[in-house]
Amino acid sequence: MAERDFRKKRLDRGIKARSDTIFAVASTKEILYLLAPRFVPVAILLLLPLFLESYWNKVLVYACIYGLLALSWDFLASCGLFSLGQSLFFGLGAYIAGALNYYFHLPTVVTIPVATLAGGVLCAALLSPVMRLRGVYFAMVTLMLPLLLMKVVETTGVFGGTHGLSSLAGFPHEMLAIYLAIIGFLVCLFLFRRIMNADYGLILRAIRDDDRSVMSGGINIYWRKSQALFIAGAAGSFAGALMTHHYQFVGMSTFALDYSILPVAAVALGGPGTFAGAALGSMILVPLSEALRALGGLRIAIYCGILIVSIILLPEGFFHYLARKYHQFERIEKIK
Amino acid sequence: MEAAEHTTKQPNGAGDILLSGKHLMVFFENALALNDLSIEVRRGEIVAVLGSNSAGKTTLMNTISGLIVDMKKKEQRRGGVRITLRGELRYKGEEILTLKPSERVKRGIVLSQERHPIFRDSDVLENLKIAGYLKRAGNLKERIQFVFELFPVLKKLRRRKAGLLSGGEQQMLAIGIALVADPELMLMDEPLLGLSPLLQADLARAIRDIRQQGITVLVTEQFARPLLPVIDRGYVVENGMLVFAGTRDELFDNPEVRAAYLGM
Amino acid sequence: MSLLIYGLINSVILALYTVGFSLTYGISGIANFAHGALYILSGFAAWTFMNAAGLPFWLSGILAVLISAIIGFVFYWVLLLRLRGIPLAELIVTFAAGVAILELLTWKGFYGIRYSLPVLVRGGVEIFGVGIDYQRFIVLACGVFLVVGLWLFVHHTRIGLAFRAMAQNERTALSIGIESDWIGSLSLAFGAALAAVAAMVVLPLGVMESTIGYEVLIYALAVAIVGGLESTLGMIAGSFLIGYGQIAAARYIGAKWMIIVPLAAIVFVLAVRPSGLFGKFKELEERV
Amino acid sequence: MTTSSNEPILRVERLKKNFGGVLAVYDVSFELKRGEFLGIIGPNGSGKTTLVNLITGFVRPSGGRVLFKGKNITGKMPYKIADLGIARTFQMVRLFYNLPAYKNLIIPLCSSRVRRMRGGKYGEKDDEAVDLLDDMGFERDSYVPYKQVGTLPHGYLKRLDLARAMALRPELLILDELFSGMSMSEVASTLPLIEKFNREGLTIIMIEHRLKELFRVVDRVLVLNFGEKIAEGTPDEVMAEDEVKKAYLGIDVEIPPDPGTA
Amino acid sequence: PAGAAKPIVIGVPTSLYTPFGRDGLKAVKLAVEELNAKGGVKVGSEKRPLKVVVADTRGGEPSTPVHDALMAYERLITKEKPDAIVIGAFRSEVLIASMDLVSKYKVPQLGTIAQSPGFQKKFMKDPKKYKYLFRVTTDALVDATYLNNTLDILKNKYGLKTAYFIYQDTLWAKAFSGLMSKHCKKTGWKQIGFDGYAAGATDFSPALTKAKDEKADLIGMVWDVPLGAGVFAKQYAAMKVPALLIGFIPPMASPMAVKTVGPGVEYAMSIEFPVGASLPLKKLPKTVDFLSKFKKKYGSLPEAAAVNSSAYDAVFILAEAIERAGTLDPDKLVAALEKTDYKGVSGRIRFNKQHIAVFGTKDPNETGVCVIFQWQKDASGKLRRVPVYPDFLAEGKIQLPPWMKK
Ligand SMILES: Nc1ncnc2c1ncn2[C@@H]1O[C@H](COP(=O)(O)OP(=O)(O)OP(=O)(O)O)[C@@H](O)[C@H]1O
Ligand SMILES: Nc1ncnc2c1ncn2[C@@H]1O[C@H](COP(=O)(O)OP(=O)(O)OP(=O)(O)O)[C@@H](O)[C@H]1O
Ligand SMILES: [Mg+2]
Ligand SMILES: [Mg+2]
Repeated sequence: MAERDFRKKRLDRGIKARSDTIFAVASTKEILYLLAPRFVPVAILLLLPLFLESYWNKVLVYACIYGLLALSWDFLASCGLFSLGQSLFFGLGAYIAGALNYYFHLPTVVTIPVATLAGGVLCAALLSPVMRLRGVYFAMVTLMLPLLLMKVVETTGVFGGTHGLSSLAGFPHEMLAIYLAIIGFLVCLFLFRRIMNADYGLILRAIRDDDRSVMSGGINIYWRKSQALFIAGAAGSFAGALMTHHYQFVGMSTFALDYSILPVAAVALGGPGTFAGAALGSMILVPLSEALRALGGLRIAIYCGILIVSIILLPEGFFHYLARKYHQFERIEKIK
Repeated sequence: MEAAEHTTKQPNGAGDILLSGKHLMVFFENALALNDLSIEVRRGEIVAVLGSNSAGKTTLMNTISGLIVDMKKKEQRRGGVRITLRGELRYKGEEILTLKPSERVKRGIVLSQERHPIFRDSDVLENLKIAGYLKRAGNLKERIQFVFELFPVLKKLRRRKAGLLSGGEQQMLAIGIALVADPELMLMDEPLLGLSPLLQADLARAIRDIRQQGITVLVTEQFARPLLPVIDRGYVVENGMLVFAGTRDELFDNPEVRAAYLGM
Repeated sequence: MSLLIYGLINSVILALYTVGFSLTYGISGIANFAHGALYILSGFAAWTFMNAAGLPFWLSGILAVLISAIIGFVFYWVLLLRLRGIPLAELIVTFAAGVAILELLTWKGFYGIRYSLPVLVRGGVEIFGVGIDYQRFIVLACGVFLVVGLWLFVHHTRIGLAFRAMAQNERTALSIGIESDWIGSLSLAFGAALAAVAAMVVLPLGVMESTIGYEVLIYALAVAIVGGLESTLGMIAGSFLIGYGQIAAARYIGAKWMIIVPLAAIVFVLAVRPSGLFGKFKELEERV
Repeated sequence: MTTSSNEPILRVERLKKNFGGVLAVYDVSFELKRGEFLGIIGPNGSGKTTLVNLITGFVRPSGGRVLFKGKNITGKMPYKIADLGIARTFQMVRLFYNLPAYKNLIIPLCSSRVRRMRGGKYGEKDDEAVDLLDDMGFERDSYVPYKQVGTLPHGYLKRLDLARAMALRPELLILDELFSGMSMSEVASTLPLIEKFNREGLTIIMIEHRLKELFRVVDRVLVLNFGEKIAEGTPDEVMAEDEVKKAYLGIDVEIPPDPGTA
Repeated sequence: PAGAAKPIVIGVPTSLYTPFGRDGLKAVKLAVEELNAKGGVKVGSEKRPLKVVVADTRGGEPSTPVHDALMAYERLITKEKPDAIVIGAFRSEVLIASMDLVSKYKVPQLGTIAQSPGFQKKFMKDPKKYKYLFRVTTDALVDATYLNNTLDILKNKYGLKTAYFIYQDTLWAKAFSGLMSKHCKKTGWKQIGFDGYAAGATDFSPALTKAKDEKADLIGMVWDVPLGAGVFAKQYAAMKVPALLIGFIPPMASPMAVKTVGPGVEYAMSIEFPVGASLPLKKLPKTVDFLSKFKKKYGSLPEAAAVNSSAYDAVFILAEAIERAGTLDPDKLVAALEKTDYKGVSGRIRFNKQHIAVFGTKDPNETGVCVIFQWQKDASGKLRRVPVYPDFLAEGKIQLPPWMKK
């Protein structure tokens, strides 16, 4: 009976309550409280390449690439477009950059920006006929589209067919690639967060919740969705273009399922809706996957196992959990 | 507080205590949705719970029907809002506060939820058939027939997908579903919502018919005039607390209740 | 003529791939991305029973179906219970579970050219000048049986109706006494069992290897979506469209277009009819 | 009714809609003058909501035309129609449950219509939204405008929905069962608001089952039954018609008390 | 003691998912074991043992990310620091993409699986840069020559006239079967089709019906992914197409074919490239020796009828080159490798200018060789693989199925 009279109570930390209204920030402690979770990870990420050996730097690039894809996924998801086809964005960017370099010998300073923009436009154009779809249906179409393009490349043999295009221009220095990836990743992260918190993002989120209702507010949801597709597509294409030049190779496997599923897994692990979750997720997943490489054959199975266990234990996602622990505490309270 | 202890004089014909809730408390995280609420329903009665918006009517219904147990479980699994339940809830003398909804349906407590959540993708007839899940064949046909008699419109619409029905039609169906599930204690959460005046009156009559079949009814409303003629007793809930309890006449005579819940 | 017959067979195979997936999805709203993995897993399970334990094929087959069903059941209670209602997590977890199964199989060496299940009856006949082996007849019969059976089951049995109820509105289902977790886990078990049954009749047509798992998943998704996710009729239509489309493409355009057809069909059908050929989802969703 | 000097703001001509075999709206025509307040009543399933959906573009008509300010808007996309100045509320409220109440108003405030009406500029949207809510009776200093919609009581949502429709600065406002699910006191406080809008020149169509309140405000009533218009006129005229009584009656029907309990 | 010496590390980055990769690895381990039993390999004056480290580049399907395979490659090279690499990538695109990587880190590589002609092309673009790369196995050109010669025999001696070709739609297989198709056209066969199927195809009825309707005498097929090949093999057997099957179809070439495909394999003909991959040849004792060792160690013959003997040979070629070079320095090792002249299981191996092992059809003492075999019933009625071409390896004659004799 005794324990029935008690219950756990969740409360915001005092410092959060105070610093929520940003004008009231007074002490350095409060400023630190607000800024630390943002700046410490960024600083770590920026300094890390200087201390890592070349192989782990490659892994870091990989993590940023997946991070970009995860961010782009999360961005689309924020406006109700659940995609299972990040590899479409990735592959388009990769192929555009690769083809520009291979056939026209354009340098990376041209191919990467062009691939980013053209990739975004192309993604929006390709997906605009199916923008009306919602939920699973959109997910499935996006899942199929890259597979379709992959088969098209395989069947028609364009862009080198199954062999792909190799010996493309690389980056003059390893560090350039690394910092390009990291900075692209960070810019996306903070840009997306900013967009989503602005009125523009508000509308996107509202479209996710109830597009009929948004329409009744006189907003052209299809145009907005196309814009969202462009933004997400550009982020994904940037990742693809970067990868192409980093490995000096592009092939049909850039449309592979891995590039679609892994980012989603990263978001599921980190927690959707905040971008920080997506970023965190990919920063956990990719290095984990590489660390497991030493295990050989069982690697993927163990990797999946870890993924499953962590999602089951924290269905809300790492980030949400951490954020809650950071901002709130619990205490036992007696019920009157 | 006093109101909670206050037992009204029993209208004739009412039987033993079917359901009694004592000191019910429900927290959604730190918000108190039901605050020390006590309620009692006797067999064969029609009892109304009146309250304005967010008074806690739905929470009370969910607590009695057990849906809240399920909500609690789900929220817990994914670390969402924490729901805390306290108090005592007895049905035919048995403590049921933590019982699963399906167990409660087996014991005869069936809820018709507010704002008509029906099985959108099935047609009307199938909706009613599904409702007979716990009833082995037998009188399923009869019960469906009863619902059709109650709401002749539904019979006409029986082949239409439920999700395409109009708001009012869906409301009728929602009530029909609960009826087919063969309740002993029928909980109705805002059944009048969206019904035309004609149908509101019909429903009030129907509730009386239902009682005649031996079903006890607990119904919530914000605007109770159409129901007034048929109820025996009523409770008034505000902010999760009981503020008034009384027979129909007592409710009718109380000027505040009249103004707030009867529109007179 | 052979186009007609083999198109039919191909369609039925696709329907068999899909039946389990769409059952599970239709009931509990869980897109079981481990479907393909369960399919091939049961194939290997049957192979193991036959070759390691020396059981006859029919017995191994039944055991494999049972095992698959149990795995599906366990999936629900172990993996999905805490994640119900978070589609993203559900999807990733089932997919990860599927990949884990496939990888484990591969790691165990179930990859290569030595694995195949025997056909029930060897040989074949010629109909209208088209040679068909008996196994393909079995596939045909089994497909028809399962699809019809499924429809009857879902629409005319108590559990079937409860399944449908769960699929549509869990809260209301609860309030009329349907146990959501029980039904949910049954749905996974049923879906997994159906995947296994399909495996038992379809796999003997070729050899087995773990990557078939992905293939089956993609086909199942394709069919389910083209048809509309929640309708049996849609599933049939979807498999026919893609099944015949493939064979016709192989015949008239070039065999390598075979795989492109289902993918293109999905994109096309959805662009034109956003909820699949027979899906009512959209219409319902847009009712304001 | 038709006066050339006073061009109707909305004209519905022989509007039809059938869903498969179901005739939801059949051959409905009516006109609405600027500033008029029209009530639509009818039994459940008589096609009221469908009629609204037809006008606002959520459903494509199978026949007939809708003219808004003389312009044909039949079959246009909902956002285009909203952009022209027709705002609506929904029978089952459709708001954004994860957003704070005032943020819900930002969405219409972001539309190009509002920008046009403000002379090509957006204002301080947050302030504007809070102002609007203040007008609607959700006081600026109370917690309500800042609270998540999902945690607000249902009656508030209905009013919020109204506020959202008003944020679009419409010329025609369509209310679909605004009062259902509102408590007496809320109805009492909302009704004058609507009247005020109407006095200020807003044209309003209101669907309602709560006749007593409806009849207090409307100029004219249209009665639908089985998708057809069966009557039109002032409330008194309409209620006097037999057909209406038969289909819809039951205003204030008193049920004789149950002999068992009385 | 030899144990104290620092081992020579041999890296094996390959697709362990494919039977080719798995069996190849087994062959490499077998060779290493043999060498270590003899005390290892002499580097300068010191005998050093060999050690194998493996990196899995995952699946053989074109849809497995190349980047991931390259990561595995790079990790192997930078972490394990192998002195040389054998086997190498399975998929052509991975091989080609990895060429830059391998030459960047200067690790000599003896590739034994991927056969793409893209290798030569890329090699010739910058022979200096890519000099670390060698290929120890055949390529499509050689394989096709064997089959073409067999086609000639079938036409001239057995009177077959109509041919139909099916290939798995990848560059390698298309090039391979294209060579056969071209040859047929040149030599007066009637060709009724040349169709590509996707690697994962699950139904071949269109092809088989076509072959049947248009009365093909021969179906030529090239396919390296087991999946589609298995369906084809079974469907071919089930549909009773009266045409002789010839080409490269792993499930039908494998020693386990009788079990997987069933009695339908009778009369099917296949190439094994190079010799000794899974079929012991009486006339080449080395193949018998290698395969019996293999069977003894692993319990059964290799599954895949291709490239295993190359992997085995590659280790010995490497060991020999190291001993000749007397050092593990990559550039010196490459120079020594270029001078390889080694008589191994698959014949005599020398490298040409493009670092490709020379294969021919004439004499195993001059070049590496392949073999064509047919599934035939022996006296006891058991199905066996009988080498039928070239003559210096043949143990029997080609048999036509009874239903084809007119
Ligand atoms: N799932 C939930 N999470 C958090 N708070 C909730 C939840 N459900 C109800 N509440 C809170 O509990 C209180 C009572 O709500 P309840 O829905 O029971 O009221 P109601 O009387 O049914 O009102 P209505 O007329 O709107 O139906 C409200 O303050 C509400 O905000
Ligand atoms: N998309 C649809 N498909 C099929 N039938 C429909 C569809 N939408 C509406 N209906 C039918 O059309 C009729 C009119 O529906 P509507 O929603 O307009 O009624 P209503 O007058 O608003 O009723 P209520 O007062 O109950 O809200 C109903 O019988 C309904 O079942
Ligand atoms: Mg309520
Ligand atoms: Mg309506």
